[in-house]
Parts: sequence; structure tokens; C-alpha cells
Amino acid sequence: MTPLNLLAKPWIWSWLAASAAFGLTLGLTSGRGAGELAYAALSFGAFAAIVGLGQMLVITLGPGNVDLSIPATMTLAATLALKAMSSNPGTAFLGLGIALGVGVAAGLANYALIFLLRLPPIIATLAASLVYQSFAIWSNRGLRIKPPAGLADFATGRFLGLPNVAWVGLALAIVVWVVLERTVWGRMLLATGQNLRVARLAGVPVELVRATTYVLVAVFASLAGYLLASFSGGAALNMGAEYLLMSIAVVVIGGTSIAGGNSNVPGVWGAALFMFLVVSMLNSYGAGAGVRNVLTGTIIIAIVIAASTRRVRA
Amino acid sequence: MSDHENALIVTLDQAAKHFGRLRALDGVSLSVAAGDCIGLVGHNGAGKSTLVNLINGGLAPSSGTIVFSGGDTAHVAGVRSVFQELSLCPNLTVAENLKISHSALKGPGWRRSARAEIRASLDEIFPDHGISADAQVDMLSIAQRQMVEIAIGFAPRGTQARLVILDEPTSSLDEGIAGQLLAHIRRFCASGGAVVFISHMLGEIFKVASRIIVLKDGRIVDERASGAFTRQGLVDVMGHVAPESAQVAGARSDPGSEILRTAQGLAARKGEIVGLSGLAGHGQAEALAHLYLSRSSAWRPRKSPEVVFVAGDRPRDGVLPLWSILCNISISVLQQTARRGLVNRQAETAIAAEWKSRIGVRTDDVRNPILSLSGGNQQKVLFARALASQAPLVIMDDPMRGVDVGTKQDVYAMIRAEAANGRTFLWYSTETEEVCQCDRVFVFRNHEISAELTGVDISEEKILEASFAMQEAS
Amino acid sequence: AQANSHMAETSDKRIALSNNYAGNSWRQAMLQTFKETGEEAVSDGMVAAADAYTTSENQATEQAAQIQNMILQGYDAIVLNAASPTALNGAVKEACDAGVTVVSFDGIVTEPCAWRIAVDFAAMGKEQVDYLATRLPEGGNLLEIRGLAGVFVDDEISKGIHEGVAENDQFEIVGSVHGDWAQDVAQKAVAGILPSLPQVVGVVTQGGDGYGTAQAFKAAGRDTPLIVLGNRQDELQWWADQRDASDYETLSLSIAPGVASLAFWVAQQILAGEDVPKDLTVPFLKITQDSLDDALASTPEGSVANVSYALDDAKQVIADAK
Amino acid sequence: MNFLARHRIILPVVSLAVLLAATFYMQPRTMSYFGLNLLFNLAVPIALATVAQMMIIMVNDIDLSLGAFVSLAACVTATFVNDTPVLGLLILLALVLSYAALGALIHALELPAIVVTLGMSFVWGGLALFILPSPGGQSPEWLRALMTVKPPFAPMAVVAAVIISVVTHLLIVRSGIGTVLRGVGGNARSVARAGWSVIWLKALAYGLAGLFGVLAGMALVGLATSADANIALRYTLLSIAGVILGGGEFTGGKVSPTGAVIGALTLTLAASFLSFMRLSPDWQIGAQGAILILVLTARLIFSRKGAAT
Ligand SMILES: Nc1ncnc2c1ncn2[C@@H]1O[C@H](COP(=O)(O)OP(=O)(O)OP(=O)(O)O)[C@@H](O)[C@H]1O
Ligand SMILES: Nc1ncnc2c1ncn2[C@@H]1O[C@H](COP(=O)(O)OP(=O)(O)OP(=O)(O)O)[C@@H](O)[C@H]1O
Ligand SMILES: [Mg+2]
Ligand SMILES: [Mg+2]
Repeated sequence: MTPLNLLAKPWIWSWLAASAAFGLTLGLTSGRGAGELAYAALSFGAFAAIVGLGQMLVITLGPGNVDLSIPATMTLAATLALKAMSSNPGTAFLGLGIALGVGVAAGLANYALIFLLRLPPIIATLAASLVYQSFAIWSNRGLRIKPPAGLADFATGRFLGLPNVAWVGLALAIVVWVVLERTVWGRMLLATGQNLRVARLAGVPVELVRATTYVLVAVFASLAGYLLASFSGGAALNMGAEYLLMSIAVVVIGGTSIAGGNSNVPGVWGAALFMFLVVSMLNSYGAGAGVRNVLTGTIIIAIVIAASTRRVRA
Repeated sequence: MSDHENALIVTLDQAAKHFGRLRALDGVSLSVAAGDCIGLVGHNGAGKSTLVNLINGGLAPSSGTIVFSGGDTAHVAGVRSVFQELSLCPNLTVAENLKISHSALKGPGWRRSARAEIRASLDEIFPDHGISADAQVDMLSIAQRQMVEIAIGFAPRGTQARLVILDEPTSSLDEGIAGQLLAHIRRFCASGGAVVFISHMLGEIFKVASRIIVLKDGRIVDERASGAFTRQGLVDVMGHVAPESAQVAGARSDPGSEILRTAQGLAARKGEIVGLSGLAGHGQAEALAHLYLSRSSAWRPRKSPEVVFVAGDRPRDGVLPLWSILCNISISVLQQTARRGLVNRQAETAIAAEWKSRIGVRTDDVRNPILSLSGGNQQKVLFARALASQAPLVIMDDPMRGVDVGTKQDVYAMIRAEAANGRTFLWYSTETEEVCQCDRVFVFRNHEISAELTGVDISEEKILEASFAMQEAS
Repeated sequence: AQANSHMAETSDKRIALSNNYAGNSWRQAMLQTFKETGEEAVSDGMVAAADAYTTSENQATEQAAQIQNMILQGYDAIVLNAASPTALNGAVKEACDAGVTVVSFDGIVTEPCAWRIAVDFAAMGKEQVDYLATRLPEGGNLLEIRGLAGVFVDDEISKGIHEGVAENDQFEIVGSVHGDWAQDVAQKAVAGILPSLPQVVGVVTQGGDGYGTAQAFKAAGRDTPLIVLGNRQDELQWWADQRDASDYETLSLSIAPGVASLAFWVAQQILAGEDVPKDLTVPFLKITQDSLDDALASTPEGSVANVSYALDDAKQVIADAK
Repeated sequence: MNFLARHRIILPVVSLAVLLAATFYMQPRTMSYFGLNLLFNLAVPIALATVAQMMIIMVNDIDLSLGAFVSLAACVTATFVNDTPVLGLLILLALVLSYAALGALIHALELPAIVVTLGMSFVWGGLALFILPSPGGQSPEWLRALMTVKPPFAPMAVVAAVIISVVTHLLIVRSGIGTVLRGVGGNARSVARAGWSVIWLKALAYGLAGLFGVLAGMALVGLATSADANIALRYTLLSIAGVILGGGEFTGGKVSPTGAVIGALTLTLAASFLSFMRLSPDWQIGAQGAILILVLTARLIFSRKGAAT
């Protein structure tokens, strides 16, 4: 593959941007701390990547499809799971089961609102998220219960030099990639996203595809919530807040087309790393919150322009 | 003809338009003068619409010149177009749509003038049209929208229309309304206006045109007064069109058992080719869509579908635009060939290759994007998608739109062969000749079946009769 | 006798709590304390009602609407933890004009007609640096964890910290990140900036971010610096563990969520006709090495160290201010 | 053709009326000049923001940066407009123009609006933090006076809502240019063919959105008396919900300015209604979601009926 070909790949821009941010940060330390920074980026990028992969599947469903309930689902899943485990050893899988169960339930509820009440997904998931938030408050009143020690060790531990959460995120990315590239369901998702009507007329069970996609995004969110709570020592009611815009940003910066039918798994990881590294870079250079936001926004738009004009020409 | 020379509206000199390597128009010289009524004919993709777009300023020519005598631009020169695909804003009212094309309409009270103007225009062209100037366009039927569009084309809009170009304006109008339009065109030309009229219905061309221009592969191959053409002569010049209907009636297999009967009365037997006919927009497409949707599920994946669909409106119903030809074909057989939920890529490739050669998709590699194909070849892919599956019932919603004659013959033969193998076809077509090839024909009127024809009863006259006749009777 | 007369005077009065955020353990503890205090006061016949209202997203606009609704509901007093010191002034003024007593606490408002139970946040920031100066006389590099950008409390504490650093010039702030008063956000931000930082001897924080900071230092394999904590139970627990393992010593300070109950009683006193100065101060709750075990024992798991204020405490605070 | 489909405004009006009746029943005190003003005055900036969002949705785009933009406009109003009015108004003008430029950029480069506005939300938010790192500033006197004026007969909030909906109705539904703008949402291609420059039209639509966003920020400051960088972040989602509640649709240029204003009032009223229900604080947030679902479900019942007849 020639470099020019590579530039036409929409996901390459997020990786270029992430590398640039990485390089610039290390420029400050004249190269020291590279491993440390990469390790941190992989750890925290993993959570963004996991929710991003879910959001990517939903966005692939076509215009108007998006899940705004990701933060609330993360919080609810983590809250209920940590409450059930109440720091007891050996309950990690019980907690995981509960978190995933919450994901399935939230996904089904979201889809029910979309399908049965014909609400636009933006509004349906937004409204549902307020309800989930209330559930989380009601169930545990914001108490930060510690994860079981074994689970906390797993979430913060490393394997072959990489953080365990990054392995999870990587494994999920590979699974999603295989599903999209190789499975019948993936094909049906991509067909549905290009044109729902065409897909339906070509024999694709489009509602099944949509339902499973909305469940999947919620399951990914709940898994991310479970891991994040284990990683950071407990579930907080606002723990998912920053993943609302983050999940959408990593998808679109990663080169997935907002018009649907076109996914980009490597881009999600690149963008997840970028979103962490750009903040680290600006923090390291001592930028205040104002500068940091302005630059982050500008860079996002620049990446999107670069990726989209390249794509048109290619 | 010095008189004629003085009233020139537009003159093209060796105008050409290339899209990449494709020469859509390859040097056309032509002039239109006041009082001209030009009929423009040619096969699909001959370049008619491209020519229209050059004249109305929608496209700039790749080479050659276009000169307007009444002003610098088409707009100033009083050149108007009614486009092939509907181009109104569906969310606006009829009067508001006039405003879009009439930018001089401003200031308080513009709405009143717009209403008056569009009403006058509609009244003049289509007496008894029954369209309110305040009706929102998406509440109108396709025929009414087409009428509105034509009326906007002829409306004065500040200046006076000097040349109106109509690109297949009658495709969704019934005969009576089309007749009103033709009459108006004649009046308009008689009073000094000029018209360029494009249609695939040669009868209409002969009725209005004073001069006929034949386009073929981007060139003018003939141009004469309409009296100088005979119908057969015109067909010959256009090329392509082979004598039809001759090779249709092959040996038909014995009718099998009935496999379909709907509440509406639509019925089909195994191995039968059932045609749906009648005027466009009288419920045929809805009936087919309804049938398809009721016999397939949006929830349950199926290994072998009961029914497949061939779309005619490709962008809306058929093509998955981001995908290759291969993926577009294989979507219908994915579930059937899959192993443990994984796509069987060998089977997929084999099926695509088989159908590429069987149906003759013109491409060097089925991995090319589907949009690299011409419209007709895209349509073949949709046929391949349907026929590759093993569904016993094939529903076709006007599938020959934009397909050239050669391809059509191939597809007819293939449909025959598949029917002989026991497949059943439900085939809606706007072309009566196609419907006449079926074993049984249902004619639709006002969303109901007005006639069921079989055997020798299937004829153009009978179909037309069932499409209109009872209107006076009832 | 005086207490009795007060009781009689306010037994038909209704007090509402206006809260603008419920998304963390501090706020939940605050709501809980208010609920307990209010229920008790109602059952004792001190007041007729004590209702809590909360909006979701820390938004001044929604809280202003909430205050206006309370006016319409005919509450006699509003106890207010404000999203913004100034943006609610319009609504607060309307409440005062309608004869409603407004007592703001924690997040106070500047509208003169309202009472303020203030914590000197700047002093809280400065005290952190002063403490570090006693523990690390030779000074060194500090990392500052800030709260939510654009919020008053964040700005105040940060000002205090910078003031402290200006006075103690052996310290230098080498990095500053926003932790949004959330452990996970702080952890992430610190992990991102650590690689580019030199050796850090101390971390100044705003509360709810100390544990995350400690985790980030641990993950980066760095020595744990002296982190000033913010009274969260997980922070205290961590501190106790560190102390037991390696004699770790630090300071924890924050405002107690129970200040809501103090505000409640102050409102009750004002309704009772007591002459209460407009500006009251409440000390922040400080936990030292000596009081750590007691604090830890009295704090529910996952919650925040708290003190609940009784009517007498309120009277004491009022008397002190006079 | 049916009545409800033709008069899409009926449903929002009915929803608002039902909710208002329920509110009056629960809290009779609201049924007064004073009560109505308190109930609705904070809906005025939301209504303006909803109209701004409607301008974007009208041309088939969506604006995720509106809340941040309104916050920025509020910060500018509470600082520059108050201290140095001329400079302040120039800055606000520049903000409007930059919105217009954004519209042109999105059209020219065929960028997805949702992504660009997502990026812009960071930019506006950052600029607001520059201006007001912590809450503060002060509303200009005239603005405060304007937002607290007590007109005869009807309270300011009601009068303002009527004025906003009449003006935007005239601008978007009645005027010629408004018609063309809606045409862009309906069929941009045919508008382009008729000789309009779609890039200018898009810039105009975005510019109008910027203008109403700025007005929303100013109105907010007038009511709140000061500003902060996060003051209106909720407006992004509120405004989208308001447009949809008001009978608008995400695509096809089908929007109703009056509906949008009513949608904003309905949302505000719904929150107050919940407040009067005295739910436990645990459920107050969830109930907001539930009521949003409920009101929109009414839309479904009506549209089902519409489809059936
Ligand atoms: N924008 C375009 N880009 C590339 N090719 C084009 C474009 N527009 C038209 N063409 C090609 O130019 C040729 C002429 O097309 P044109 O639309 O003029 O045909 P036509 O005679 O109007 O056909 P029909 O009878 O089907 O309407 C076709 O091959 C068409 O595919
Ligand atoms: N709008 C368009 N933009 C770009 N390319 C186009 C467009 N329309 C058509 N083409 C290209 O022009 C070529 C001819 O297309 P068109 O469908 O008009 O051919 P055609 O002559 O009708 O062929 P067929 O007889 O197979 O239908 C194809 O390569 C097609 O991809
Ligand atoms: Mg054509
Ligand atoms: Mg063609």
C-alpha cells in the first residue's frame, strides 16, 4: 500500500493526530516517560474505545441513530454491579453478569421506545437516560462501594506490559471487526445503515438488526462502566458524564461516516487514544481549560475536514 | 426564413459534454427559434437530459458554444425547464414552489400574486385540475405534482417564457391530462413560444412536434420536420429498438397449483408470470410492496426466503451504494450459504461470478463498486440478487426502468426460463408491451383490480380499456 | 421559654431545599442529612414541611426555575445550594420580593437580600499549602487538581492555593489539571500529565479527587507524594491503609454535607423572628492524623465524612456572628 | 388529507394546554399574572434557543454546539456588552457572522454538521471560559429592565413568547426568503436549479441561528443578572427536544416556529409541573425523562390516527 493510499483511509487521520499529540507531549520531556504515557493512554483510551465501538455500531445504522444514554447506562450498570458485589471476594462474575444484564435491559428499553413509540433515537435515548440516572440514584444514593480486591487488581493490572483493560478493549475491537467484516449479521448491519428500505426489500431482518445493535451499544456501555468502576475504585453517579460527547467524537474522528453503512474499527481506537493524548498534551503544556477546549474543538474539526476532503478526492 | 432567423432563442454550436471518459454529448449543433416545437428522441443514455441541461444552463459545456439571443443567461433569455425527475420542494405549498423559481416575487403580498399566477397557469394548461394553490406538495399525487411542475414551467414568472423544455413530462400523467398538455404546447407554439419536448412515447412526439431531432450516443443522427418521418422510420433511426412481442409466446408450461391469493384478488400459480398493469400510481407498486412485506419478516432471519424483490427505483429501493457488485448480489444468499453465522466467502464469490456471466454484467471485476456500473447494468445486478436466491416467488416493481432493449431481451428470456423451472413472477410494468408477455394480467384502477385478463384477452386495447373505461361508466 | 415561643411561631412554616446537582456522594449525603433533619423537625412540630428539590445537571437556569416554582408553591423559606453565586440573583430577588426567606450555603449567592452560610474556600485552598509547608519545609514541586472549570468554588479554592504558594515560595506548581471533583476524572487527568512532570512532592486538591490521584501515581509507578485529601470515605480508608503500611501522614479537609442542616436551622431561626446577620461562616471539617480513625468509623462506606448540625449549633453560629 | 396532518400545530398547542390545565389544578397560585410570569419567564431564552436550533434543523442539519454558544453569548453580554457596549455588540455580531461562516463551510466542504458542531461546542465552551473563568459579570441595566418589564394585561413571559413566535412565523413561514430557506430543507437541488446560491442560503440559515442564539444568551443574562461558562449547556438537548415537540421533523425542512416556541414552553412547564408533584428527589430527574416520553407519545397517537384516515 502506498503512502498516498494510506492517506485516503479515513481512520489514518485519527492515528496521525494521536501520534502527533504523543510526540508533542514527549517533546516537553525530551523523550522521557514515553512508556508511562503510552500506558496511561492505553488504559484510559480503552474505556473510550469500548463505548466508542458500541456507538459506532449505532451510528452505522444510518442518519439519526445515536445513543445518548451511554453515560447513564454506564453509571447504572456500575452502581448495581458494585452494590451487588459489595466488595466481597469472588463476586466479580456476579457483578459482571449484573452489569451486562443492565446493559441488555437498557438496550431493549431504548429500542422499545424507538420502535414502539416511534421516537427519534436522539430523544428516546435522552429521555431514557434520565430515567436510568434516577434508578442509579435510587439504588445506591451515590455511595462509592469498593470493587472486590481481585477485580480491582485485574482492572488496574497489566499483562505482557499492556494494561488489562486495553486487552479487553482490543479484544472487543477485534470481535467487532470480525463481526462487521465476516459475519452475516455484520453484513446486514452495513446494509441496513446504507438504506433501511433497500435492506428490508433485500430480505434483511432490519428490525432485528436494529434491536440487537441498540442492545449491543448498551452492553458495551455497561461493560465499560463495570470496568471503569473497578479501575477507579468505585462507581460514582457522574462517572459516565464525559463519555457522552466522547463516544460520538471517537466515532466520527475515527472516520466512520455519520451517513451510516460504513464503520471504522481501527479509527475508534486511534481517536480514543487521541482524545486522551490531546488533553494530556495541552495539560502538560500548561494550557488552561479555555485554551484546552478551543484547541480540542479546532483539532476535531481539522481532522474531519482532512478526512472528508481526502475521501472525496480518493 | 429571415423571419425565423430574427426570432432565434438559443443556438448551440458543436456543444459537447464529457463526464470523465464518457462522452454524454459529442458535439451537437442546434438552434431553437420562436414558434419551434421540437421533439427530441433517443435511447436511454443518448444524451437528451444532458442536452437539456446545457441549454438551460444547468451544466457548462466541455467544448463548443451556446448563445442565447435574449440575454446572457438562460434565465434572462426566458428559457425554462421541467425536469425528468420531480424537482419540487415537497414541504412547501404549490404557490410557494412557484416563488422558489420566481425570485422577483417579493415584498408584502407576494403570496397573493404567487397564488394568482400559479392558478392562472394551471387553469390555462389543465382545466379542471382541482389543485389548490395552498396545498402542500407532499399531499399531492405524483400526477398532480407533475402538473404543478409543468404549470410552473409555463408561468410567466416576471418575464415571459420563450422556450420551455419538457423532459419526459408525461411519464406519470394519464392520457387525458397528457392530451391537455399536448394541446397547450400546440397553443403555446402557435402564439410564438418555443418548446423542446422529450418523450419515449413516439405518438406524443408526432402529435406535437413540428420538427424531430434524433439523438444517438451523444450525436444528432437525424433532424427533420415531423411530417417527413414515419413511425417505423423514426424507430429505425434511433437504432436499437428491435421488433418486439414476436418472440414472446414460447411454449408455456402447464399452469401449476395456485400458490398465492390476496384479499385484493391478486392470484398466481406456480410457474406463472403474472403482470400488473394500469396507469401509473393506481396502487400496483403498493400492492406489490405490501405483498412482499407481508411475506417476509423484519424480525426473523430466513435461510431461504419465500419471496424476493426486484426494485425499479434503484436508488430508493434497490442499490446499496457503498458496496461492491459482489456484495450487492450476495446479500440475498448470505443467510443461506452462511456457516455458523460467518459469511461463506467462497460460496459468495462463486455465486457472484456465476451470475456475472449468466446475466452479463458488464464489468471486469465484481469487486468494483456498484456505482461504477451504468444504470442498466445496475439493474442486472438487482435481477441477479433476486434470481440467485431460491425464493419461489419473485416480485418485480417496474424493473426495466432505464434498461436498454438488448438487455431487456436477455432478461425476458431468463424470466421465462426461471418460470419454466417453477418460479412464479409478479411483474408490474408501466410498459404495456412488457405486460403483454405475461400469462395473466391484473389491471389496476384506483387501488383496485379492475380486470383480470388471461390468454388472448391480454392485449393493449383491453388493458387500456380496463385502465380508463369505467370512468365514464361509473 | 424562648425556644418554645420559636417553636410555636414556625410550626406552620414550610421550608424547601433547592439543590442543583445530585450526581455525587457529597450531594447525596447532603440530601440525606437534610431529609433526616427535616423529618425530625416536622415530627417535632418545629416546621410544617421540609421538602427537598433537585435538578440534574448543575445548571443555574434550571435552578432558577426551581426557585420560582418554590415561590409559587408558597414556601416560607428556601434553603439554597446555588449553582452560581450570581446567576440565581434574579430568581432570589424575586423570592425575597415575594416574602420568602432565602438562606444560601456551600454554593452561596451574592444577592444582598439572601443569607449566606459561607465556607471560606480560599482559606481552604491556602490552608493546604500552609500544611504542606509545615510538612515539607524544603519545598518542591506541587501538582494542583482543580474542580469543574467555570464554577465558583473551583476558582476560589484555586485562588487560595495560588495565594499560599505565593507566600511559600519554596513550592512551585508544576502542573494543573481539572479533575471535576470526580475520582475517575482526576485519575485520568493525572495519569495524562504525570509523564511530563518532574518529581512531585505534594498534591493540592479540591475534594473528591484525592483517591483517583493516588491511584494514578501508583499506576505510573511513582512514589506517592503528600496528597491533601477531601474527606471522602475511600480517601480516608486509603489514608488509613497507607498509614498502617508506611506511616503515611496527611491532612483531609472539606466542607461537611451536614451544612444543609445548619442552613435549615438558620432558616427556621429567621422565620422565628430571630435577628440573624446576613453573613455567617461555618468552619470546614478537618481530619488530621489523630482524628482519622474516629472519622473513618463514623463515615458510612462510600460516603463523605459528615457532621449534622442541631438547632443549638445554629444558635451558636448565629451568636458568634453577632 | 386530514386535519391534523395539515395543522401540525394543533398537537403542540393541545399538549401545552393540557399541561397548563394540570399545573393550574395542582397549584392554583400559578393562575395569575405573577404566577404565569414566574412559570414562563425562564422559557423565553429557551424559546429563543429552540428557534435557533430550528433554523439549523430547517436546512436538514443539527446543531450540537448551541448550548455552548448561548453560554458564550451570555458571557459576552454579562461582560463586554455591560462594560463596553459598542465592543460587546461588535463581538456578538462577530459571533453571528461566524455561525454564518460555519454554515457556508459545512455546505462547501460537504461536512457532516453534527461533527462540526460537536467540535465547535468545545470551541465556544473554551472561549466562554476565557471570558469568565468563574461565574460573574453583570447584566446591562437596560437588558435587566427589559426582561423584568411588567406590561399591562399579560406578563412579560407571555408577551415575549407571542412576539417571538409572531416574528419568526413572519420570517420563516410568511416571507419570501423564509420560504426559500425551507425549500433548501425540502429539496436543495431544486432550489439551486432555480438559480439560488445554496451556500448563501445555508449561511443565512446558520446566521439566523446565530442571531437567535445570541438573543437567547442576552435574554438569559437579563433574567439571571450574570453569567457563567456553563450556564446554558442544557439548551442543546432542550432545543432539539423543543423543535420536535413543536411538530418539527429532523429532515425535509418541516419546521414550525410557533410550534418551536410552544415546544420550549411545554418543556419548561413540564419541569415545573413535576416540581409541583413533589416527587422524591431520587425520582425528580427520571420523571423529566418520563414526561418527555409521554408528551412525545401523544404525537404518535395523533400521527397514527392521521395515517389511518
Ligand atoms: N453527472 C453525470 N456524470 C457522469 N455521467 C453522466 C452524468 N449525467 C449524465 N451522464 C451520462 O451521460 C449520458 C447521457 O445521459 P442523459 O441523462 O442525457 O441520457 P438521456 O438521453 O436523458 O436518457 P434517458 O432517456 O434515460 O433519460 C449517460 O450515459 C449518463 O450516464
Ligand atoms: N450522476 C452520475 N454521476 C456519476 N456518474 C454517473 C452518473 N450517472 C451515470 N453515471 C455513469 O455514467 C455511465 C453511464 O450510465 P447510464 O446509466 O446513463 O448508462 P446507460 O447508457 O443508461 O446504460 P445502460 O444502457 O446500461 O442503462 C456509468 O458509468 C455511470 O456510472
Ligand atoms: Mg433523461
Ligand atoms: Mg440508463
